[in-house]
Amino acid sequence: MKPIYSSAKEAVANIQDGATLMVGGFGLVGIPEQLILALVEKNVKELTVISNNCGVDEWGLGLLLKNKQIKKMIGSYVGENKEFERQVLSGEIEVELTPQGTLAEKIRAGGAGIPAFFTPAGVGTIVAEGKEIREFGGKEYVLEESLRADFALVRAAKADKFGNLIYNKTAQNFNPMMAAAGRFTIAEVEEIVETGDLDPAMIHTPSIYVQGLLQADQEKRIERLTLSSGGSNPAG
Amino acid sequence: MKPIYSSAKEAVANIQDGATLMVGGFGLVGIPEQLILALVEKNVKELTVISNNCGVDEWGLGLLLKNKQIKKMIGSYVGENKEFERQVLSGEIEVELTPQGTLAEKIRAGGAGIPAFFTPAGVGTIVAEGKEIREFGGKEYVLEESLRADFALVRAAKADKFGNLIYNKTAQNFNPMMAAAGRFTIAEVEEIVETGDLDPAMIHTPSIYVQGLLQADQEKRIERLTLSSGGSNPAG
Amino acid sequence: MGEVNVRERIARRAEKEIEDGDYVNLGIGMPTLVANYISANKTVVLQSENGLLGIGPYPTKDKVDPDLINAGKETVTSIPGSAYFNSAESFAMIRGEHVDVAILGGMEVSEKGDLANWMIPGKMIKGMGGAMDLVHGAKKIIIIMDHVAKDGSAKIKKECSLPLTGKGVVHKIITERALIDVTPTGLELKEVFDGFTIQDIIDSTEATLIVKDVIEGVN
Amino acid sequence: MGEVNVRERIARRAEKEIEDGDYVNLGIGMPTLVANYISANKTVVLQSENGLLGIGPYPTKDKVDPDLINAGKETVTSIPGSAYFNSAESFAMIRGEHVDVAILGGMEVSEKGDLANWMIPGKMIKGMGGAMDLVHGAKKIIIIMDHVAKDGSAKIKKECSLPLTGKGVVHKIITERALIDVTPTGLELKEVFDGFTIQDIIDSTEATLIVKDVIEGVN
Repeated sequence: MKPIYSSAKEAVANIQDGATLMVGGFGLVGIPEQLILALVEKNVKELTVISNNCGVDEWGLGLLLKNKQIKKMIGSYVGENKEFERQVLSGEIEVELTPQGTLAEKIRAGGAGIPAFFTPAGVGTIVAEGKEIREFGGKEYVLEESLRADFALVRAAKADKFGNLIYNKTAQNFNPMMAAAGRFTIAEVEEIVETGDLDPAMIHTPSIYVQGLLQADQEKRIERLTLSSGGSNPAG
Repeated sequence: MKPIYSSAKEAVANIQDGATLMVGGFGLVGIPEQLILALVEKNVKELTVISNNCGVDEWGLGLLLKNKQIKKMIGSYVGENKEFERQVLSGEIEVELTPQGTLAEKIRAGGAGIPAFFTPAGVGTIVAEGKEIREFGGKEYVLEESLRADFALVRAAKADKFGNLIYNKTAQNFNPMMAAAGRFTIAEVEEIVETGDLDPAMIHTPSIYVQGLLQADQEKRIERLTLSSGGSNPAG
Repeated sequence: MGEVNVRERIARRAEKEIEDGDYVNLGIGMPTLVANYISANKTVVLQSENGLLGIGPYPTKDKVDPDLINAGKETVTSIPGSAYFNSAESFAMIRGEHVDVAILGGMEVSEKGDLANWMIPGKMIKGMGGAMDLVHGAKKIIIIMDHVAKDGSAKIKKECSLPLTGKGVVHKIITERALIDVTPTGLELKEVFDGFTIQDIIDSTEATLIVKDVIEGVN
Repeated sequence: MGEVNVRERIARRAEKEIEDGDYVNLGIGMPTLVANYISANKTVVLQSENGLLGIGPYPTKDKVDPDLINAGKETVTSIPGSAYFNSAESFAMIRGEHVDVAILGGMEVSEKGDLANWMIPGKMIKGMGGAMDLVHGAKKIIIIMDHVAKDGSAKIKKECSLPLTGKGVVHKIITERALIDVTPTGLELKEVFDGFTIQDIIDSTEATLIVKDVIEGVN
């Protein structure tokens, strides 16, 4: 029922210069790898990107950054990327840093038709500067507005042909809210199954939020491999 | 890890007169049947009840109503109940009617630490009277405040001993948000399984929201039996 | 025209507003009947605000699950490709403009597209249920109702006299007599159904109607 | 006292603030180490703000799943009874005061419990991640950090000089030298650790300390 693209190139064909994109993932986990590569290939410019992080220097959104395709980045933590630092310091990129929970809720609100909400995060800090502060029950909250995007690029483990999605473990992260907040949502999935093969009680993203599907293998690069024995970190 | 009560009576032992309760369910589907019966038995009074509906005359919250235990009802539709009508007309019960989506979102916000949000539902109607109206993107929205409760009584199909919950089909409805918004959440479940027996990717209500468990068989009364052949309704 | 024919005509005409691939919410009562007339050539997914995307037919006796109902509290089934979710997610779906079409019943509609369909002063107030959310969410809001009240008085009025469900929310009105679009300049009569004349519609409608390109004799 | 011992002492003392049955969020860096010292007598469920309740140990090589990481982006496992969810749900959990304890790192804490732990002016701003949400959500916010900066200057100050993460949010400070409670009347010195005197703590703390019932020689 939903278009299944034959290539990542075809999937991103309608994304033009100046578009606002939401891109799923936390770190490198749950990022739509192949759609990002296709955007690099397409060399679409002046993008506003809403994503928790901005990839690393050689993978994920870091590739768009390196190729100078991002005009503005909205995220919560962008510290894994030297090129990002260079572009910020040289004024080549505009950055809007948002507390992670506020970012998640702004996106959730966008998809849910809630234009604004009050949250405690950021009250009394530079995040709340210029924003309305109001007291409820003796505690101060800041008014935050919702986010939507022209396109949401998400990654899931499985989709059926209706477009229902199921995510793997912590690869869920921002993907479900972005699927809902994108005006046109493209899901890059590891496997497309027949409609009816997924348990309706176990759907993470109902098909109504998905406008197109791409089946693609995933590299799933690991940012910090930590092992319980022989690993570099003492925890565990 | 979570207390498993030996009876519904024990489960509701700490609920006192004047408490605010959230009670899951849509119509008679997904209601915590045995916990409601135990509240009738306990004859706790002056309750504020937050629930989408108020049962029918002989089942669900209708039983609390009949027993005059409810001081105030917050819901979206209370039309299935003659005793409700009588108590409203005689001024015995206070009613706050809220659009269903606003009710769901007020409860979700309560559990999520969001004290207030803007929504379009009710703008220009009596629902918005006395409330703040604000324009975002050329459309008007009304400010609605969140709801919390002293206790949430929910019903699920399965729980593990940690308190993770899985609901059956449309018996999910208001239960997950209420589980989060209740300061003390009691889950009435059809089956309690060992910790580790539920797929962590398929949990509807994570254990952090649940404070106590009751295993109980369910009558699951049907409000409107409609069948595809021989039924009273032409649809299907 | 008998009651059944009236309802069938309205439901059949409303069905034509649904496109292949649409996600649709059908209100309780007459709107539910529209499901019976959905063309086999269209894939249409019905949303139920109590937490189901993909309502199926009513169940046979052996398939009844008390935990599976629609927003009208009727036992139903679900189709392959359906999904269950909670009420907050369901109304996020509705409020966030993801549902393509909502077909709802109406008591009164005004010239500006105001809708009244939830309470009659002096009668017991049962509640608005999901109606106030639905009218703000779906991309296209279609009101289906009898053209006039039982006493013959107009239901399509200059201003609603009943308490509103939503202000300026209706896109289209379908009755057993006509199809009327709500436009920025007012109500535009688009179709007059077989058995009625343009004048009949004007006479039975209190609101001013724009009459430009009307298709008559629609069946 | 070596770096490892300092970190271990702080982590061990912080662990004592966690009760059986608690849901706990451990920040990135030193707080993550607390997990290593959780008593076998306690059932503690660790929350990771990227969408996991029930973090397990780091995986052995054959158990690595690239899709399973903690908020520090390290590969982890999950325990029986764990649950995965999306980021909005994760922060609903945090913001809604469901997490019992959050243990976070700090750069500066003020007399009123203000916390600065996310940016140093003049240096590249990497972002606050989930810290600003966490400090408003958990029922108990414990800051663990070195008592003084590398240049010997105080980190527990009258007012924070760095940009704040949250205002009036800290409940308890644990360093390698002392445990300090944030109370409505000010910072109260509760414990002085082995190797330090009350005077040492007062001297290395810019903020005024309330000294009433102090336990000394804690190890």
